[in-house]
Amino acid sequence: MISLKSAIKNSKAYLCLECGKCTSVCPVSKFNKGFSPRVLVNRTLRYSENDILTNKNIWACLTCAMCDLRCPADIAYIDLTQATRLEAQKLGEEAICSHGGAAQAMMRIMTATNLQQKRMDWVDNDLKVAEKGEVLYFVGCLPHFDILFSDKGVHTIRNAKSSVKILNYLGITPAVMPQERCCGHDLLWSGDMENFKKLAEYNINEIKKTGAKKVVFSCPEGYRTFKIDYPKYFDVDFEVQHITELLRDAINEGKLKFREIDKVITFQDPCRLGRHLGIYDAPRKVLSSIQKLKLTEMQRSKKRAVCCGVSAWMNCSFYSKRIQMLRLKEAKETGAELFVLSCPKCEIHFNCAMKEEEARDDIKIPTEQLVTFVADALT
Amino acid sequence: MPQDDLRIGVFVCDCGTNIAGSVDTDALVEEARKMDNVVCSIKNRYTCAEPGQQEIKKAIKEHKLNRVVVASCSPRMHEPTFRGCVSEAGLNPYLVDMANIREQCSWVHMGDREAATKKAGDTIKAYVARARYLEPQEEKEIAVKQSALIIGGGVAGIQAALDLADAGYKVTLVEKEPSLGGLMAQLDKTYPTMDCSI
Amino acid sequence: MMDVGRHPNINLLTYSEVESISGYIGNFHVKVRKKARYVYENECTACGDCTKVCPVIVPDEFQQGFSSRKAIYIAFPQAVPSSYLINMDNCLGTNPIACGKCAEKCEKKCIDYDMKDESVKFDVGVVIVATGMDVFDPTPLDEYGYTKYENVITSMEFERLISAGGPSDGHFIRLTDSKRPETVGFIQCVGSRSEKYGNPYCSNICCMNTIKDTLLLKDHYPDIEAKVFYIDIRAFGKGFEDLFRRSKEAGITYIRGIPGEIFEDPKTRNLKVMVEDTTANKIEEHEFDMFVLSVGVTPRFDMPEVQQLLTLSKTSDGFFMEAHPKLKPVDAPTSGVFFAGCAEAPKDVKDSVTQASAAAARAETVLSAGKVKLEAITSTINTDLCRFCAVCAKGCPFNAISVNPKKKTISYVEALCKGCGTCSADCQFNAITMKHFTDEQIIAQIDAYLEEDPYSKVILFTCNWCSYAGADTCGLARLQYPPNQRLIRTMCSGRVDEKFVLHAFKNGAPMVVVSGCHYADCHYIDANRQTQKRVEKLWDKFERLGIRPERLLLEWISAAEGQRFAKIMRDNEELRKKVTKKEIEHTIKVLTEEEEKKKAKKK
Amino acid sequence: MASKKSKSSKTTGSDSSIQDFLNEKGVTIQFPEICDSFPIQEITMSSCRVACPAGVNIKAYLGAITRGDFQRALEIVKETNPLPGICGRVCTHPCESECRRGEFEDPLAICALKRFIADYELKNGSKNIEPCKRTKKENVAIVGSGPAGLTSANDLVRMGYGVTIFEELPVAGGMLITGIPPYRLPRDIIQAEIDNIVKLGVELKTNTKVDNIDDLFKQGYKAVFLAIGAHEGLKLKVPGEDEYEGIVDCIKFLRKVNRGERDKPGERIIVIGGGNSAIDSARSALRLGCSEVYIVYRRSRKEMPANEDEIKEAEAEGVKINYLAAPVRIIGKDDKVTGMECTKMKLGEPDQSGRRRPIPIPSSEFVVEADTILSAISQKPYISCFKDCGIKITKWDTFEVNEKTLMTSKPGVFAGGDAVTGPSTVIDAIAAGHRAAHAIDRYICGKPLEKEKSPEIVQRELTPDTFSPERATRLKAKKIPIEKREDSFAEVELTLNEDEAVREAKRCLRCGPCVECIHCIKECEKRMFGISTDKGKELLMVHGLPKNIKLTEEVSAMLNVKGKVAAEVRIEPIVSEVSEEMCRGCGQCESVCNYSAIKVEEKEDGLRIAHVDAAICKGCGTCASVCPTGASHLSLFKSKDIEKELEGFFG
Amino acid sequence: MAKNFIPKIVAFCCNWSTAPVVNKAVESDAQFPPNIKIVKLMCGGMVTLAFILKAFELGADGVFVATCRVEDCHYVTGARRAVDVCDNTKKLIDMLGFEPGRFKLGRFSSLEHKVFEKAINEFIGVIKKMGPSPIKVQRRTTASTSR
Repeated sequence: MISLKSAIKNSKAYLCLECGKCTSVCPVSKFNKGFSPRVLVNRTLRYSENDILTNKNIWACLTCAMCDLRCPADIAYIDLTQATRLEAQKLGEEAICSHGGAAQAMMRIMTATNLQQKRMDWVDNDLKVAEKGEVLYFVGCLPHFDILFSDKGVHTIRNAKSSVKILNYLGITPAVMPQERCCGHDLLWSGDMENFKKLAEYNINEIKKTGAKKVVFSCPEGYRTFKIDYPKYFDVDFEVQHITELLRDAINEGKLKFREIDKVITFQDPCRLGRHLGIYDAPRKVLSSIQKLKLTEMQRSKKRAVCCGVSAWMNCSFYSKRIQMLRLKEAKETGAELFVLSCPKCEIHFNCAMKEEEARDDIKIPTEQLVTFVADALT
Repeated sequence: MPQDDLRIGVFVCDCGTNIAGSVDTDALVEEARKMDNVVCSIKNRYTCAEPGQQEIKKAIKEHKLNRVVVASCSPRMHEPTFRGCVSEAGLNPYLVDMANIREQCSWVHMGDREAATKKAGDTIKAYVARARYLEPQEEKEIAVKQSALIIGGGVAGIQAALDLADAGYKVTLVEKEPSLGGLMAQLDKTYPTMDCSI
Repeated sequence: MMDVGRHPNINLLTYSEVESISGYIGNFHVKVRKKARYVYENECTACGDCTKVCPVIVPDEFQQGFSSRKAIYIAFPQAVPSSYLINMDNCLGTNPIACGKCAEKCEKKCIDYDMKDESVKFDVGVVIVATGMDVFDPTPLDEYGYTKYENVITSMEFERLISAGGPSDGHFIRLTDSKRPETVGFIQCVGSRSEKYGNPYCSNICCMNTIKDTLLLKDHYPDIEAKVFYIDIRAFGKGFEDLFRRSKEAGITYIRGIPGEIFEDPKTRNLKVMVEDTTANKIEEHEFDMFVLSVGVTPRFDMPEVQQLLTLSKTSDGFFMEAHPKLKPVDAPTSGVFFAGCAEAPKDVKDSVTQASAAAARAETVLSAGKVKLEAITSTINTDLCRFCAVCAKGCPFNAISVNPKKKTISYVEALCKGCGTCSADCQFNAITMKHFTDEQIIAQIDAYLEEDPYSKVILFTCNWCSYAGADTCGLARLQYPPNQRLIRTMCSGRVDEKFVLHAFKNGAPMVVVSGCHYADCHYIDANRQTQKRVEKLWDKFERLGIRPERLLLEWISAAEGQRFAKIMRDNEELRKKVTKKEIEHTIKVLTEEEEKKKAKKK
Repeated sequence: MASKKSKSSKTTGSDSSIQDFLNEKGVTIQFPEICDSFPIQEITMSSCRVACPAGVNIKAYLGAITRGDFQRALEIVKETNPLPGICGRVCTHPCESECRRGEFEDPLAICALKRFIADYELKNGSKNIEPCKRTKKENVAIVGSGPAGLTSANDLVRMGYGVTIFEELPVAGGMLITGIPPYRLPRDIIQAEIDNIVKLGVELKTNTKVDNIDDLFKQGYKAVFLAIGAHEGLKLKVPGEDEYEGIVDCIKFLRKVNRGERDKPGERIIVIGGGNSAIDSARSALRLGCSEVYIVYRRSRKEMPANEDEIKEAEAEGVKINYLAAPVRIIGKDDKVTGMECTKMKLGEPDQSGRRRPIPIPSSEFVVEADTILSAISQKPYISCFKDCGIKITKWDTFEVNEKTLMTSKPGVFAGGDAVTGPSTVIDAIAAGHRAAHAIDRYICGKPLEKEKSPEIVQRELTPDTFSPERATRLKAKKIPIEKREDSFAEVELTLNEDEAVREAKRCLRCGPCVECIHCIKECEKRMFGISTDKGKELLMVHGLPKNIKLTEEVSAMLNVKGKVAAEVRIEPIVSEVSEEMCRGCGQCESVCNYSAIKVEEKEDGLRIAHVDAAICKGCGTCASVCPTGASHLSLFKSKDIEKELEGFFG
Repeated sequence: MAKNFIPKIVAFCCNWSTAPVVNKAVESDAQFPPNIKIVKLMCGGMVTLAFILKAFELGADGVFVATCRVEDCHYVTGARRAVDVCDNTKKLIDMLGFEPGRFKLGRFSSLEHKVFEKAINEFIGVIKKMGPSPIKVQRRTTASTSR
């Protein structure tokens, strides 16, 4: 398979020194002693393609990029993982999908172009959205997750509402697409290139129709996918921006006014926004501009932040739980009253873990999404 | 423009069988003889050996050669030899050139004598053509100041300075820091002897 | 060190910097700025009275900042020259004299606040560059928390902490509580062998340095526990393996695996790491009182200045490039300049000394000869034809040519010329002639080759040092290839003028190959980059003219790559066979027309 | 799919057909819960079972004994051997010589265990035995009530035939009664077992001699099984044999003794022969008060066909055995035997039976004095009356039969046991009974008579899988002391007690495949079974109760996929399973389980993980449906399987 | 198209009541509609959102979930759970753009094979009117390669 070879070349996996730094910082390896990114890289290099492609551990990686960060040889491990999964999928290998694969099935259903979705119910009367416009708000899977995870106490659709509220506050009436599709992030990372491409192509065409020049995201995964993955395969002729970046710019221009909030909070850097895209300061800038709000950092923050334990609805496991517990403890230890998150999946995963361990106080901390928090703070 | 009274001598080398084994050297000699300005074409068993060199010297005198082309091995090997040889015969050393018909011909086309001979012939022709434009060159000489500058006063600078100074040369050692010693002075002990660094 | 200070033949200029060097081998003109010490070097007796009264306290650089010194100080007790100096940046100032306590105290009255920097000029025949190296600063590697966690130190700091002359009088202590640590961890390859942080190369000395450090620890405190985290232990020198064995015998644990991150326990200030023992595929947790980062070495920060002074070049690792890595490892590409010590590559003390002696010996060969012969293969410039475009000057790897286009002057120092011929190839006006490899000579060769049956021949330009040698290597190994190649030797591939290539094509060559050294191997520093540019330009031109660019090949072949040479020859014979006669005729036509157009334009 | 079944395929679903089918397809069954056996590698039976001529499922009943389920053990034995009490005493137990434990220490006391369970039944009273349902109108006549006859009667009556046994003597049992002395085989045991068979509905006509087979057919019997045994002693064929009195056929002797006559035959007795009859005769003679008993046997002890134990017992009781000696001439005086001249023998090359052929040593004659000579060299059936019925007779005066089907040259007439083979063992006779019954059934139903070939022992090596490192000595049954045996015909060997039996049964290495009991299918009412291939990958299977399991269609549907003809198939219960690696201990499964079969338990690190109690789980699969990670899944209903099913549908 | 349209239906059936019902229906009546995939589950409580979505993803024109009557559930609460799951599913497939009638939950006892047959036929009738699933058309060309 040429593509695995080229993936080795592109990721520079052949430079591996076998120092094991990747494994020692890997959150999965910390709990799952059988998982070692180093071993996987070297199996990729040394043994037959079949050996690596049928290895179950290629699905266990969270692609949180902690290893990428620490690798002295600068190997793009997560890129290699992505490529490996794409190849493995061709052999019929698959990850163990969480929730029985419901999320993946949903995404694949969305590849059908002639679906007439009804996903705009959340747009309340006091929110202004348009069909066309210069700025487009990409909602992502929020309405679907809202149905799937309401029982966890996570109402993801509030993110969409808050995002639009913020945009309206700034005088922007964003375009929202009623036939928007999933960005394909999860399919891409679980090795389904074909359906990913279908979704991507559909979305890009739809966005073109709206005439948008800028697409705003509240979801870090969608943002990463549009920013890094789409351009690899398609021409993307619009600007993409995460809402925290937009907020930061607005704050710098003095356009946002917040009420005082006397609270101590801590903030989770999602892998996609943080290590994948290097955005650490924008959300902090936004939070720090709310008066009296005190942001305490966790022991590991910014580029050292620990992942929420699951990615792409795959391989949620014994180990995911332990990673989540670890992170929640760290958040709790800061003494913060509120755990501010900026990825809907982080919220789902952390709340899931808290709900499961209801008896334990050492991990219990209320969570809120950055956008909803900020939207509430607007005056 | 090449000078008018060109007298070129071509010396084809058999190199034992190294060249003659896969190249028809007799034919080469004949071919070379027919080239313009070539006044003598001679074959030797080993041109680089003393008899071969004598042959060249003799031919230079006899035929009043003013250019010499040796068709033998790589100039990387014997150019200095033949430069010495022709200068002993009173010719400027830059008036000799070498056509490589061994490393780049006989040895690499061992199965095709005809093609190898053709290539060798071409090579001689090219180098004869080149020889027409060879000019005598003078190598310039410059006096050397009997002193040295050493930049850096670490362990290497110190050692080099002492060596040169002991040999009797004047040395200036320039060190940026207030003291000699460099990095090494900061080390406690050094391996492999585990002794004091200063 | 003392010997240097005393030696009658050595003029020692400390606290000084070379400002400029001009000239060439045998005749370098040097200008040195001697910075003011504010203390008369030769009169100071190093009694130390001045220091006692100095009110300014600053961190001591020599002790890695672990202790302090005054504004007037001596670098370290054994310093040469044994003289104090004032660091004016620290000193409270002289105008108006705010302090002046030291001058009052100095009995010999050798302190002079008005001292000025001095400029010294002299000529030398040779230059030895022994500028040394720097130590990698691990602060950017946030995973190790250097500077964040006090108990994480570098190997240089370790040296001071264990040294009897160090800030702790030789007591190895933890910085947070001044207690003697019971467990010490060492992390190897900090700043070395990394594409991301520090440098990609192996720093050569750190493995042995750590082994030495562990032995020092065990010597001082036999009960101390130390673990070394490594990727490879490179103990290749004489006696090194023995030392490594001794270290293991002394009970040091060597773990193959590098910790990803260091965490500090805020209470105990102990340091915890996770590490994958890669030999056992096990993830382990370790806790230490102290961590030593075995930092790598880097080229000295001020290398660019020296590089400019002497027109030197650097290899990709940032150290100075030698004339030839194997055959002339001590010589710089600039004649009369030699390397000693870590300026050329990371080295330990022994290798530095060895190279220093070698450099001295190399220098002596120049000095003792008394005169140098310059190779006759150099360029000559016909100033009448020169249009002062300065293309040649930009291309010259040795700065032998300088042009002032405004003033319309060109100056050329033949002694600096090494004879690569790039200038000649660059010159559009035939103003520069490369002696012994003139345009006429090369064109004559092309003509001779293509006189008969040109369609079957491939013209091959090979540089003397790599590709021609590669062809020889191929012959030595009797590797066979098709007999259709016709070789033309130039000193450097940079000599290959565009017009040579065009000439060959115009005369019916189906293919032309230009080959030279690999980038880093170029005998003339970087002249082959010019080759690349020229070939690329030709490709563009061919594209424009409808000639298949594939017919012009550019290949980098080193002297050792005989096998590769043969393969390339076989491959390009395949390519040649695909070039049709019609195609060649078309090329000839197009090129002839093009040339005529040009001529017409000129007129 | 399921809706497109062909009606023609087998739907009987009876145990044997399932097993037959599975065997045919190379499919084996594992049921870990009940028999904790090894995964099945090949289709083999354990070596003991293969060795047993009757094919008793030894491992299965040993397994039942270890669980203390003696009733079940008895049932297993009786499936193939209707005479466990008898066999438990007098069987030559070839099974024990094949026992794999015997390869490194003493083999299991299989025979003693069989006796134990039979005696257990006697002691605790057998279950009420109901007569078998008569399902077939045909009647079968069996001539002779020895083990062969009884076995075939037992089998046939269970098949639903009417069966009549004709016995010449007043008591049933044949050679069991007449040949084997009561100290080895108490009469009440024989009676009890015969009674059990009779209770099944067999008609037993004693004191009825059958002379004419055609009469039987006329009476309406559809088939006849001649199991008349071999009751006529062979002649010694040495000079003097007919001259003197005191030369007795041991069969006659034993019959008399076993009938209860206690006349001493003489003082010094010579028994000629090395079989069990010889030993029995010798030991009986001792018990009758004979002062000296010699056995003369022409080969060495190694070749002696009698049971090793019997020989030992005989020697212990005082029987003297002359090996490598053969009679040459009977010596007598006044018409009375006074002794016998013998010649010494040496062993030559092995003969057809594998025993080394004895060769006389010239001029080595010697004389043994005796007043009675018991000849126990061999017997043949009384066959004269059948000679004119159109049945072919061999030159050894036995019935000529088809080896596989046991049918004689006369259609509908079968023969087996000693009457065919010459004197042999009880267990061989039982085996012949089975074969005959099987053949008769097929004969009456009009099916071809051939029977499958008997399985061969495939695995003979001790593999690590089957080797139990714990050594355990074989338990020896207690015996009555030697001094009490004189003049007593009471049984010598005593039964094992329950603890001993369990302990001994536990020595079984459980080699070979599973117990093949299919107990799982029969017993399990709570759960259903599915069959899956090794890793559950190539799905097959059956969701339904065992009775409508319709194994054949489903399995064959599966087996015909992609040339997978000999797939390994297991029967597994449908229960939930939790993958420890995947479980995050969320507890959702616990909250939905109506049976508390799944519980979340705390691990060392304080976090939790779900655990299924397979014994409680009913396999509803609700836990799997709520599991967010996919850790919990229902065996045979994994999401992946269902997805595959769907994908298959949409093609 | 519409006239020849035979809908592809997936029916998730509980093993205890509806699977025997199906069996009986199949055996008793040759008229049982073709193109129905009966997926046997041990209990209605085993039905998940994922199975249903998967069926739609693969191109099902309709999905039918058949369980016991709530009070008859062999496993006490399975049938009731199925109701909850199906409620959630309805919301989601509605959002995804499937007509509500494409998904149906039915409850049967083990004797009601006639009722079941009727229900299924009615369901098929509804779907026939609706036409093929919106994703079916393009699925046909791509499904085989995507998985």
